[in-house]
Amino acid sequence: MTTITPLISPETGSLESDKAAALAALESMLAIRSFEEAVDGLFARGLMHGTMHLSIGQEASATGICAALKPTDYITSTHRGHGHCIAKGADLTRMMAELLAKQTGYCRGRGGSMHIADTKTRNLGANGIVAGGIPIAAGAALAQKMRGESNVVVSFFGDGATNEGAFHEALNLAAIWDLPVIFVCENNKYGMSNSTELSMRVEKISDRALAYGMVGVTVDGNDVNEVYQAAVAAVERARSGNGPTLIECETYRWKGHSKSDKNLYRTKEEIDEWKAKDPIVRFQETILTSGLVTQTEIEELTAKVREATRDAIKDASAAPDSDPAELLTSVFREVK
Amino acid sequence: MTTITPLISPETGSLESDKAAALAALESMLAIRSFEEAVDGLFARGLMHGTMHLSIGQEASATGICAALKPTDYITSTHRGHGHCIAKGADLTRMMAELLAKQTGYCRGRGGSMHIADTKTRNLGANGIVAGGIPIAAGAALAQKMRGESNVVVSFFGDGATNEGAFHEALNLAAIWDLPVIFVCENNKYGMSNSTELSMRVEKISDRALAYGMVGVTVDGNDVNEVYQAAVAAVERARSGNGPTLIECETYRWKGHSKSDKNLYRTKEEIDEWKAKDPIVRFQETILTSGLVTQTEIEELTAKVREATRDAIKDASAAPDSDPAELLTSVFREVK
Amino acid sequence: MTDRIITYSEAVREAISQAMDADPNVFMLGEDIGIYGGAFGVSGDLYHRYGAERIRDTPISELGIVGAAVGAALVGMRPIVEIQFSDFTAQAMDQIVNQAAKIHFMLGGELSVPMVLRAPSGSGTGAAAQHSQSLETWFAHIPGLKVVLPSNARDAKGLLLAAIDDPNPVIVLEHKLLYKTSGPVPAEPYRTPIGVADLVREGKDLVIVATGVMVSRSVAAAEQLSAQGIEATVIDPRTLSPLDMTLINDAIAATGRVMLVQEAPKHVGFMAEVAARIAEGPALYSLLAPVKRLCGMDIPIPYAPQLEKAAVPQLEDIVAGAVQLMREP
Amino acid sequence: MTDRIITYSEAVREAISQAMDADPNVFMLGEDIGIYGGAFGVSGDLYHRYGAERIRDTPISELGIVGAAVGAALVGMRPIVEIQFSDFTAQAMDQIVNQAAKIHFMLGGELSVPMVLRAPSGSGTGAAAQHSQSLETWFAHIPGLKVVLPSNARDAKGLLLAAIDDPNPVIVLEHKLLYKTSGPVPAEPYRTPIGVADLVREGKDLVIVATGVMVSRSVAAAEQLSAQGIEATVIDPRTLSPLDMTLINDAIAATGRVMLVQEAPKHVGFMAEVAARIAEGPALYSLLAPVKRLCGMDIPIPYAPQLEKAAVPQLEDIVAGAVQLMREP
Ligand SMILES: Cc1ncc(C[n+]2csc(CCOP(=O)(O)OP(=O)(O)O)c2C)c(N)n1
Ligand SMILES: Cc1ncc(C[n+]2csc(CCOP(=O)(O)OP(=O)(O)O)c2C)c(N)n1
Ligand SMILES: [Mg+2]
Ligand SMILES: [Mg+2]
Repeated sequence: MTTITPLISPETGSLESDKAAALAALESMLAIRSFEEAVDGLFARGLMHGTMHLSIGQEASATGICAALKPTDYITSTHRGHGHCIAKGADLTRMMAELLAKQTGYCRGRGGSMHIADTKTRNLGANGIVAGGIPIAAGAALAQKMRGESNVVVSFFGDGATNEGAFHEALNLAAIWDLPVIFVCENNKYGMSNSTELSMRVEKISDRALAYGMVGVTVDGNDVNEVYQAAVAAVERARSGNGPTLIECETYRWKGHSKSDKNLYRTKEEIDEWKAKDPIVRFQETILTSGLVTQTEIEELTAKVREATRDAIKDASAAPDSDPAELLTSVFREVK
Repeated sequence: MTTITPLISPETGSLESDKAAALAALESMLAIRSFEEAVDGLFARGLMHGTMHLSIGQEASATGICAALKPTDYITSTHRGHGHCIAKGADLTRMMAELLAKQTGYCRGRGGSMHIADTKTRNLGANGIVAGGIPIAAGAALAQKMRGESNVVVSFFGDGATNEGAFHEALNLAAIWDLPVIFVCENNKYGMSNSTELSMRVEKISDRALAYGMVGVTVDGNDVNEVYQAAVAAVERARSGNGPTLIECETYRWKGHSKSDKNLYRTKEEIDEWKAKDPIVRFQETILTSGLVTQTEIEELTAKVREATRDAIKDASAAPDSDPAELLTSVFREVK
Repeated sequence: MTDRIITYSEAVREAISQAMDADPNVFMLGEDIGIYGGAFGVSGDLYHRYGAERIRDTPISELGIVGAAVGAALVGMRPIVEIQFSDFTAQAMDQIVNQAAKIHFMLGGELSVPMVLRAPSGSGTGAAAQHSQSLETWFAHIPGLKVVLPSNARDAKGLLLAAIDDPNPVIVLEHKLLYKTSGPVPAEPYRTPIGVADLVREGKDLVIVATGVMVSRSVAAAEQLSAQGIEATVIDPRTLSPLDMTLINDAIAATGRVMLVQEAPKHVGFMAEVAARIAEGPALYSLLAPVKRLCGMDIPIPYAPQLEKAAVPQLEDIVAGAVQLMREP
Repeated sequence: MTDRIITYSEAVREAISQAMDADPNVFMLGEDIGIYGGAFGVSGDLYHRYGAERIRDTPISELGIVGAAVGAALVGMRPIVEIQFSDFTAQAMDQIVNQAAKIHFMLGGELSVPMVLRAPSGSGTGAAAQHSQSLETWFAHIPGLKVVLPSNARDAKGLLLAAIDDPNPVIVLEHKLLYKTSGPVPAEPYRTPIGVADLVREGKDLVIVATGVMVSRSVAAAEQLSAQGIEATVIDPRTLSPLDMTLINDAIAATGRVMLVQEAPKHVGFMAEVAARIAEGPALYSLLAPVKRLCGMDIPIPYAPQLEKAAVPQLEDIVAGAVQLMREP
């Protein structure tokens, strides 16, 4: 088991003014980066199977949002879900084991990257279907409301997902029923190769909230504290029964869409421009400059997550492969 | 064959200041009313089969929109489609024959009320699927654009349809591709029993256009001239390559949703209030008061459409029943 | 158990109400199920008894509401979704097939989706091609879904209670023409096990396997056949997935002749599976005549009453089919 | 005709390009088919050759784009929709099934929908349960749709050109694992008729009927079986709807043994129809052994490579199945 320090929602209301919270947020972002760089490497060396969607460059949105959540709050995630999973507190070893198709993986090797779920941290699962998790999140939120629970549900999805009918229907249901759900659109400018300029005619994706009478906000998705603060407001709205929020996080993925992407649809300049807005570097600079943390502390954290990643790979690799003999189990849950 | 006088789009820009146009619009509304009252009667007397969705009370939207169209423009329609069909110029006899399950009906008795299409008047068809015609309209409009045709496409649908994913996806496609299509939402306050207050949280359905960067307008759907003028503006926008428009026509259906409706979800007062806003009576009063038409002319028109309806029933009833022996034809179109 | 004669609709409603009384996690969602009482009147007065929270009227958003049911089920609720006509499951196939059916397996057994999706199926009401389909084949083919087709009031209640108890997604296709039919139904809650076929009638000459509305039609045909000296066994699989072949195989062994009757179009339909299971043995060896399928025509359902009737097997077709089968080979 | 060895992908692309050259009404729409060249590289350079209007990149909106294709087809265009993975047809089922399939019939023959929907199908790439299904059964069961599964480069071109010519909606399910396989393909445009099966290999001992990627796998198995003295006929139906049983029936008459191989889960799958047609005769009378189906397991497709392989028939399973069938009864 390899987990990182749980995220903290500080009383100060800012990740930039509470040391423990800042360090936890940084650790989360570093862990996501480190885990995904490792995955990228394993893939390149032919040690990993299937396909993989990396969120390198987008670490601030997963982290900023999850920092505003309680452990009992739920999330639904996407094909690009490693970050959400880690930020919600998943075990890196079980994640890595899943990607390596091991019996000890989150899905016993049946799901792979696109289907990791973690009941313990209330991650209801990544999803291979664009927008597939959005109605599911609305339903989980409906359940919270019907049961009088104070939990909220966060649904992560991309810009491309907002063109699917599932997005529309789910947001409408959440709006009319005042569901405690937060719709988080990670707008990384592209749905695979299709730019938001080509795929929609709105200035901001948060404007789509207008069609549901819902609050919509757009934040700098590479500023973890700005994301966090928008999430706190949305969580507060949701928990107090005032319904859903659509948060648009403007961000960028550094890597191709998946393993087979030749990046023909965007320029090197654009990629470089966004790399210069690295959410991790920015946050480090902010909290270093303000004196909240020291360079040594950052170096220690960096070393810590690297080691955690190495441990995850080592432990996962040593685990048994998933077993074909079990294939007929868990097709259905046993009827009691 | 029983057709009514084709609608006219007057140079004056108003249905209230051109006599021929006013009379044609009135004839259209009267014909819709008369046809549907006849259908209601046939149904009540057990002479008609299946189910039926009547648009009595909504005649102004079908008529006002179609008055702004050329014969070569297309429409897609809905389960509540008799009005659209008549306003676009269909043959009442073939319509009635279809409802009476006759071989001479528009669909050879295979489609019934929910599937009447009329290639001659470019009505691409009613649709039993809520929102089913909306993406189809976008596609027909795409074809016009790709071929450099100047035709526009109108898609009629109800308030309830705007909660379907199909609405969302179709409007988005139309917006990004600047398609020559006009989305006409006949907001009659209910999708079956579900009121717009319960099914959505927007003030006006036309606000949903904001999610697509599209122009949206709301008009008094019981004012045929106001509908017409909004349609003229939208058609002009579409034909000149400036893209789609969402027009919301606020109106009301007097009858139940379909034959089995007990009207439990709305009050008699509400129904009466809307009956007082009868689009036909209002238009008649306007054009009578202004002196554009005489009482005698209105009475003549009323008699004319009643006779047309009677003829349609008589001729349709005399036609042969649709023939089971033909069932295996036209499942596929012959490959040439 | 006290049996009353109640309608199929009432039986469904009673099952829902007993499940709601027993478990606060059970709730219903769907279009016009509230004050309207359901397009086919199935939810009836439940809205007045349980309120708008638990008998939850939804906008026209099949994909959204099935998705919401999946989400609610994942966190422990027991949603019952009503889709107004089974044809509109087409709108929700992603959530049914790519989500509900696969989540338990795909997540290695981590979560499950105890959801029931009920929908009226079939033709006979003059509603034409988009409101009259029999789509059970789609669902039966998808691993991870259970599929039941109750053919009478008793099973409508028992199978639905079993479906609500089931920790997996269960598709319950009710037949429109059956809603107003009546039969004896115990008042107490009871479960009709999912995956067990029903021997509806016994006869020595041939076996008729039928589903949905074709079951009672086949029984009626069997009565007429009996008058002609032909005694038919009638078997209702009740559950299409998982499918219980035991009764069917035994009955074929006893009679040597089998006719498979379904309303859905023949081509690649559910009864093809039954025929295939027979052809794979052991029943194959007892056949005295080829397997006979009597199915809906491979056409969309037409509107006109005489066309609609011609499109799917009627009583006289079943009788004629059986007589012909008795003459083979 | 000049045959070149080109890939299945290239063959598909060539068909599209020849159809586009011949008819300005032909155009393509789908996700990432433009500058990206398609998720599986099928559209490749077409975007550069025909431009953004005719190789039309769409937002992620399967229902919307299939609906747009239906609408364009209704007014005389010849759209070819690419759905990125056939699993996402679930999103568009309403437009495929309730609209495209039924319009011609439902409107009494008034309008038709000359649309082609292409989608990559099947497992083998480690993409797991939501990206690996074989859903041909859904479409084959729906009257009004034609369904083709090209199993090699030559048919990929010929069937697609026939599909584009066809005035009806045609679903073309291409197999992901075949895209990079090569074979001889004539350079000129040609049509492989829809509804005609292909005799891929002749042998006197048993018949293997296979679809999609199972065709080449069955031929490879037949080679191995030949080394063991067993000679198999291999038949590829190519078109699932309408289905041509002539070759299959004849081959069964000649050999008495038949094995049906598909990747899709067995239960209520396409091969059940083939088995049912056999059980309905005349082939039934020639059977020396029960019909054998060798199909995908009735489970979602798992991610891990060894699990994914175990879930669907492999070369050695086909060989073993044939050997076993030769020993029956
Ligand atoms: C319903 C569906 N359509 C298409 C795809 C293929 N696909 C996977 S990810 C993706 C792009 C998604 O874009 P976006 O929502 O912006 O998320 P991002 O990948 O940028 O994180 C596409 C088209 C899919 N998985 N599901
Ligand atoms: C996809 C789908 N869902 C549900 C239905 C059942 N249904 C038919 S009409 C209707 C109400 C439609 O409301 P609206 O769009 O406002 O049109 P109106 O009937 O008011 O004209 C419903 C729920 C359907 N035909 N199709
Ligand atoms: Mg994106
Ligand atoms: Mg309405």
